[in-house]
Amino acid sequence: MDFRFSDDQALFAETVRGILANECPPAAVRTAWDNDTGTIDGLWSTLAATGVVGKTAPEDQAGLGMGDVDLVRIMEELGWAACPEVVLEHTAVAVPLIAEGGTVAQRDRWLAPAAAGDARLSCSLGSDLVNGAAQADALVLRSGDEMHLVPVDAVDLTPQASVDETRRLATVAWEPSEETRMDADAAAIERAERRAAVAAAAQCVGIAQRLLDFTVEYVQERRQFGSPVGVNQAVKHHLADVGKAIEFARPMVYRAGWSLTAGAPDAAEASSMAKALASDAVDLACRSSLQCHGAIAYTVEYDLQLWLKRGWAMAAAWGTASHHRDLVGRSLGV
Amino acid sequence: MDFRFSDDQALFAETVRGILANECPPAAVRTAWDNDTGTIDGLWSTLAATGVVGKTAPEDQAGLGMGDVDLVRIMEELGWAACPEVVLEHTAVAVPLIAEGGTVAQRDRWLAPAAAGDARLSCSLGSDLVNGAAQADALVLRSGDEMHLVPVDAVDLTPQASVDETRRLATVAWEPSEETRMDADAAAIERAERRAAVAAAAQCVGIAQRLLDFTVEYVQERRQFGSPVGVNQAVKHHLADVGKAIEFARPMVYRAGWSLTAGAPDAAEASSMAKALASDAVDLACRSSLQCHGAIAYTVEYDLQLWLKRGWAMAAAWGTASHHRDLVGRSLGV
Amino acid sequence: MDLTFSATELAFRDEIRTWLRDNTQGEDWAPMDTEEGFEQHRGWERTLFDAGWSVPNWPAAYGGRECSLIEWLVYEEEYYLGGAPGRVNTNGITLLGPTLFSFGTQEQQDRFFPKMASGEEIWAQGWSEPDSGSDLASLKTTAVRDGDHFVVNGQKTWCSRGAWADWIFCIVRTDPDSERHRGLSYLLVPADAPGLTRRPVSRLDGEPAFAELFFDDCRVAADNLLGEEGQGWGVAMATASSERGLNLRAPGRFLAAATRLVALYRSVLDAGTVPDNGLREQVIDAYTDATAYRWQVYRKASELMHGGSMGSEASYMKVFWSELDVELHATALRLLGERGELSHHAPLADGGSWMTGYLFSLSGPIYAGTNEIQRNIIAERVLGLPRK
Amino acid sequence: MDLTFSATELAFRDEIRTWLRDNTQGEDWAPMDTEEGFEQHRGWERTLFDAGWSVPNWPAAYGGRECSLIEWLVYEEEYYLGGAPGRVNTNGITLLGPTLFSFGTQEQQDRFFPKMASGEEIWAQGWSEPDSGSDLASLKTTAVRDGDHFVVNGQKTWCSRGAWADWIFCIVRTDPDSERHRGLSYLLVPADAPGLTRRPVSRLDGEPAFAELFFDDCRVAADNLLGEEGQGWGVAMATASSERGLNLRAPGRFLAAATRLVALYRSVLDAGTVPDNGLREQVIDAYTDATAYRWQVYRKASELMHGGSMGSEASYMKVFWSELDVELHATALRLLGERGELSHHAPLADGGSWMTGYLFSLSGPIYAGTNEIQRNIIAERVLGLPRK
Repeated sequence: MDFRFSDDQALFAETVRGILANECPPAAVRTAWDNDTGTIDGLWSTLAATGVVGKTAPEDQAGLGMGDVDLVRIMEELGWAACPEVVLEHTAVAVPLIAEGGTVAQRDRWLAPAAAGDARLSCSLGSDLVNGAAQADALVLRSGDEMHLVPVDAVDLTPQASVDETRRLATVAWEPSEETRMDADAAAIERAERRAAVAAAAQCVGIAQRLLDFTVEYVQERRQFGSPVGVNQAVKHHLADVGKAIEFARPMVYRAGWSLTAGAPDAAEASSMAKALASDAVDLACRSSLQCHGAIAYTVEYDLQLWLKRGWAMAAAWGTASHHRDLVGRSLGV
Repeated sequence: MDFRFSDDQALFAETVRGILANECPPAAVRTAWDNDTGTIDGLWSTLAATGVVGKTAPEDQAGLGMGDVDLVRIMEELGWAACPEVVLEHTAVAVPLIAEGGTVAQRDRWLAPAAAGDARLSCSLGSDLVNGAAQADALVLRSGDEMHLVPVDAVDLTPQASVDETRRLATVAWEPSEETRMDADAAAIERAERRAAVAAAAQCVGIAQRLLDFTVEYVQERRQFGSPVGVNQAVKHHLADVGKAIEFARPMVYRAGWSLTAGAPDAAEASSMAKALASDAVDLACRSSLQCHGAIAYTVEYDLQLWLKRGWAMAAAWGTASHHRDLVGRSLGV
Repeated sequence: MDLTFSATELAFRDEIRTWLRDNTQGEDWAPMDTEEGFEQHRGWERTLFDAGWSVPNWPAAYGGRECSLIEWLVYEEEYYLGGAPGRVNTNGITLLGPTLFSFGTQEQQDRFFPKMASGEEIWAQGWSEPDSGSDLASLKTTAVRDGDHFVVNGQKTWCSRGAWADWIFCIVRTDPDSERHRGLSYLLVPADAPGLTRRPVSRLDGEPAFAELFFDDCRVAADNLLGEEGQGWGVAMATASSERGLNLRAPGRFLAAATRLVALYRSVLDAGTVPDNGLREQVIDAYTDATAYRWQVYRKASELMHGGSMGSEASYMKVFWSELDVELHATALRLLGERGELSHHAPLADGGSWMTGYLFSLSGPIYAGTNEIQRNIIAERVLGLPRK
Repeated sequence: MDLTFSATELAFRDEIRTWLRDNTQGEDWAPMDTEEGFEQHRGWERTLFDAGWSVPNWPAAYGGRECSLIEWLVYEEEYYLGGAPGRVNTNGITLLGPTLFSFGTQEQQDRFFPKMASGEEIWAQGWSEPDSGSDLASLKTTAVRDGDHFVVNGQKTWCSRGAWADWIFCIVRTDPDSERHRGLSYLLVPADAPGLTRRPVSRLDGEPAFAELFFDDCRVAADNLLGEEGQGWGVAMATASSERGLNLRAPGRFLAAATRLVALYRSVLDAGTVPDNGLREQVIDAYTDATAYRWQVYRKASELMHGGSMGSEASYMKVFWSELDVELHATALRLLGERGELSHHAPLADGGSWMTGYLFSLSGPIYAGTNEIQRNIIAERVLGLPRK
């Protein structure tokens, strides 16, 4: 039993953090709010070149062949930076599902380009809403008990605005066919659901941490009544509670990532616990960081809103806390 | 629409407060913890002489013929003083139910003595536990859809210790018979349940208020780090939240009492809302008053415990907040 | 205690209910804080005014019908349950209005009230400054007397509805050497005053609902001083604790929202998408709290109508309604699951977005004194805890 | 990261599990804080000690088996899941123990550890005074050097297990002219020292679990000073933040309680008495939080085993486990409905009362530094917010 990340895992996360500091500062995230794609110019390529995009693809398909435990720290960093690229949908969900449950033709067609970042994938495992669908080359979609891999030119998209305008959601009209059908069985689909939950939970933890960092800095600087706002015990306790929520969501996320990769028996329960705790943590972080800022944060001009809105979106995406608590309850037999 | 109590109602409550200040101080409540009866010597007689005990009995049976709206302020005072007498069971529940649903023989036998305080009644509307059963002359008990009025010498009692040792609970073994059966129909039983909920809610509000009063006084006096404990914003906010919970439970309790007396269509919903809010208020008051006191309140020597334990008991008695929320949900159709 | 509505109160309820039913059909309402929506809502103010429903509790001379406080609460309940649009002149009618009644001269009242009631003049509040939020008394905008004018210099911010309002009620420092609460005055400033520049600022929902105001030797007639020069703090505080002010916010809005929430829960339940946990309780809690708020407000109104007053206890009200509103909307988002993130621009959101309502609700615990400050007030002034 | 238990760890788990199964059958346990229960639990300490399970993480020389921190966590999980009785010498083993390892002389360690491990000497903590609770540094009990003894005068209170303990570890003021954190010393006091009088004080559950200690020219040998004279504050703070101290409370207790809560929910559900709202979510939350606490503790233990340290972050742990414990028991009471008020003396409570557990849990947010103080520590020392 050793809960520490390996040096390789830690180093990779540091590398991603450095890339995002350069290529995904708040001003760049704002370009993704306003442009046609919801993405930052060049960032996808950089992430592909670094190995982030292809991290989960099989090694014989130009990938790094890694698992969820290798992704969690990266996902945290993507959340911390409010990175708008569809790494979650592509790397954490679509690629592993194709690797595991794609037909031979689908694997041959998509895995190598996806690993290299030349093809971009998005997916839904049951939700009405697909993020970044219009920018993807193909979509992994669900039809009842089946999964399908559908080129984007074979679907009709209706844009659905998110509170977070970098999230280019759409509802998708499409026809399942023998050609699009994947071999993924129920177990593979369930594993994909868990992967999505853990990756989303890790992003929530990163977003929550950034909201906390942002707010700690603000309340140290902002003065009212002759003192920094942060001297008030109410502010201290709000932020201590945010810190606590993050502090206890994080190891649960790591455990869930490890359990998925290791195929441990608690993988389902742990991934739902992780998303429930992480959704709640980011929800609390949103509310408390806004409250501790006051009116300044209630505008689109102030950068906090980029994380607030990402936070609200990711708290809901891939299952709300309520949904995942329900799954935990089922696994407990209640 | 006028939400103010009448002068008579207000005066009566003040009178009761005065009586309790004299005859039910903490030292007297402690005697009820330790003695055989769980009651305070002479207090029942005083309350009977003042008209509290017979307040709800019909005027032709030596009572005052009043309704729930006349009781709520009195119940608050009983809670505030941690009065251990079974006024709730006797006056708020048993007497009105006998008046409404007793046979002629039962009414003739019991109402006048009960109104005068010469007979003491307790009751259960479905709970396993009857408070003050051993000290009662007769018990109103439920058997399926029927209510029965049973002389206490016809039942077997098994004492069940409450966290509040003035509450002498017992489980009751007894045989329903034609002789004990009352005429009360389902609607009468339901009204009794609402009366019990509102009276218990009013007691909860009174208990919560006392816990708050007690704690406000303590944190003004207790000094740590060179200042009164009450200067800490965390203490301020704990107690502000207790005050808020009481402030918004109280008018709901009053409304519910009025609706029961007036037969208003919201009587069922309002009484369950009242008990849910009041149970939550007293529960919060218990927790926050203990926390703001610290270790001193964690002993039986310090008087706060008398209200803490009454508070925990009354939060549960006559329906927990969860139970009453469920009833509210049913009336909302959810 | 008699909680029966009187025949007069019931007739009043019927009248407003009928009028609303007949006058709120069919129109699509643009968001109030867009240029188009602002003018559309101004028109609705006029419609209300013409029917005598803009300011029902005001004197008849200013377009009201002198209804009682209880009737005003009935009006608000009907207004929100009827789904009528938001009031673009709320800041004028409910914040400035009571203050103008208390402190305004006859001339000022005659000048401002009719146009406030009809929507001809929409008001915004200019109190906060970049460095003066919770700590309002630290404000720096100055107004120096120059003959029959004041010359105003400084900057105001978070001025709700300030982008298109016609008038702004401001607190300014008329004694430049004064500190804190002293030397402040309450000044009514026309939005077209020379030297006043406005910059719209987009709220969290993207609508330009705020403005920043820049005063650069802006000249304002001295007639527009409300109350005595140098007494502005007292005038401002009267606004904040007025019985008809923000703190006695009518329960109608929350009851209407709670009713919508119950309907949402039922529809989600029917669709089979709601997990069997916590959410039912949260829906019940929201409805219960809205009901408790309702009776609390009627209780306070009864006391106020019979000589009572509400001082610091108003802070209980503000904390309660604002947190109820946040919880209620948060529950709706949980019920919506993955659709919860949709903005009102999304076709699936069906034109009305709970997320937009949630964003709006989140301003409640911040404005008009943060809830942290309200809880301090409760502890210190209601419960009597020591300040230091 | 490798969260597989090693073969050694698994063998360790099997060994303690088997031993507990074979040694915890059939005995009825009186409450620990009664005279009878205290001695019964002392006997259990001896049973553990004889089998090498009293202090498994200690050196073999003192009766331990030098297990790793991870193994100690495994031990604690098995201990609580196996339903073994509470440890009457916890204050000695987990609070004084680590401090004695850090600051004790070889003679002191040899003198005290074996009897602490075997239960021959049960320890209590004598820190708080009537006027010094949260503000421990204001304590007034003095200890004046007189040759090879200290003469102690003053009063201690809230001394858990103090009524029957054999030894008490105290903080006293050895420099009578000193103030606050200076001039304090850490002194080990035998309960039978002349001039020490004990008065049992009943805890909220009615058991005499506390004592007040009155020192009246009480003479204590100077050999019993732990650490340097005048350095008592530093020694005491080391106790509080020790990695094996109270703040790294093992998750076993909460996992066991959460498992019991899930079973209670199922039984209540089967009986059809649980309303279909909030309670299921609360049960799930309790189990989830206990699990999250588990992994957090394993994570911290991994860091500590590899050179990491835990300073102020320990406050996160204390706030989390103590509030989890309160919520978990409060949920159980809600599930029990009207039976929730029963004490463990009630036949219907079936020998074990959730109310008793609730009362116990309520001490968690108070002792060892209130949770308000822990949150201040988190904000100021972990997050870096300004103190003033």
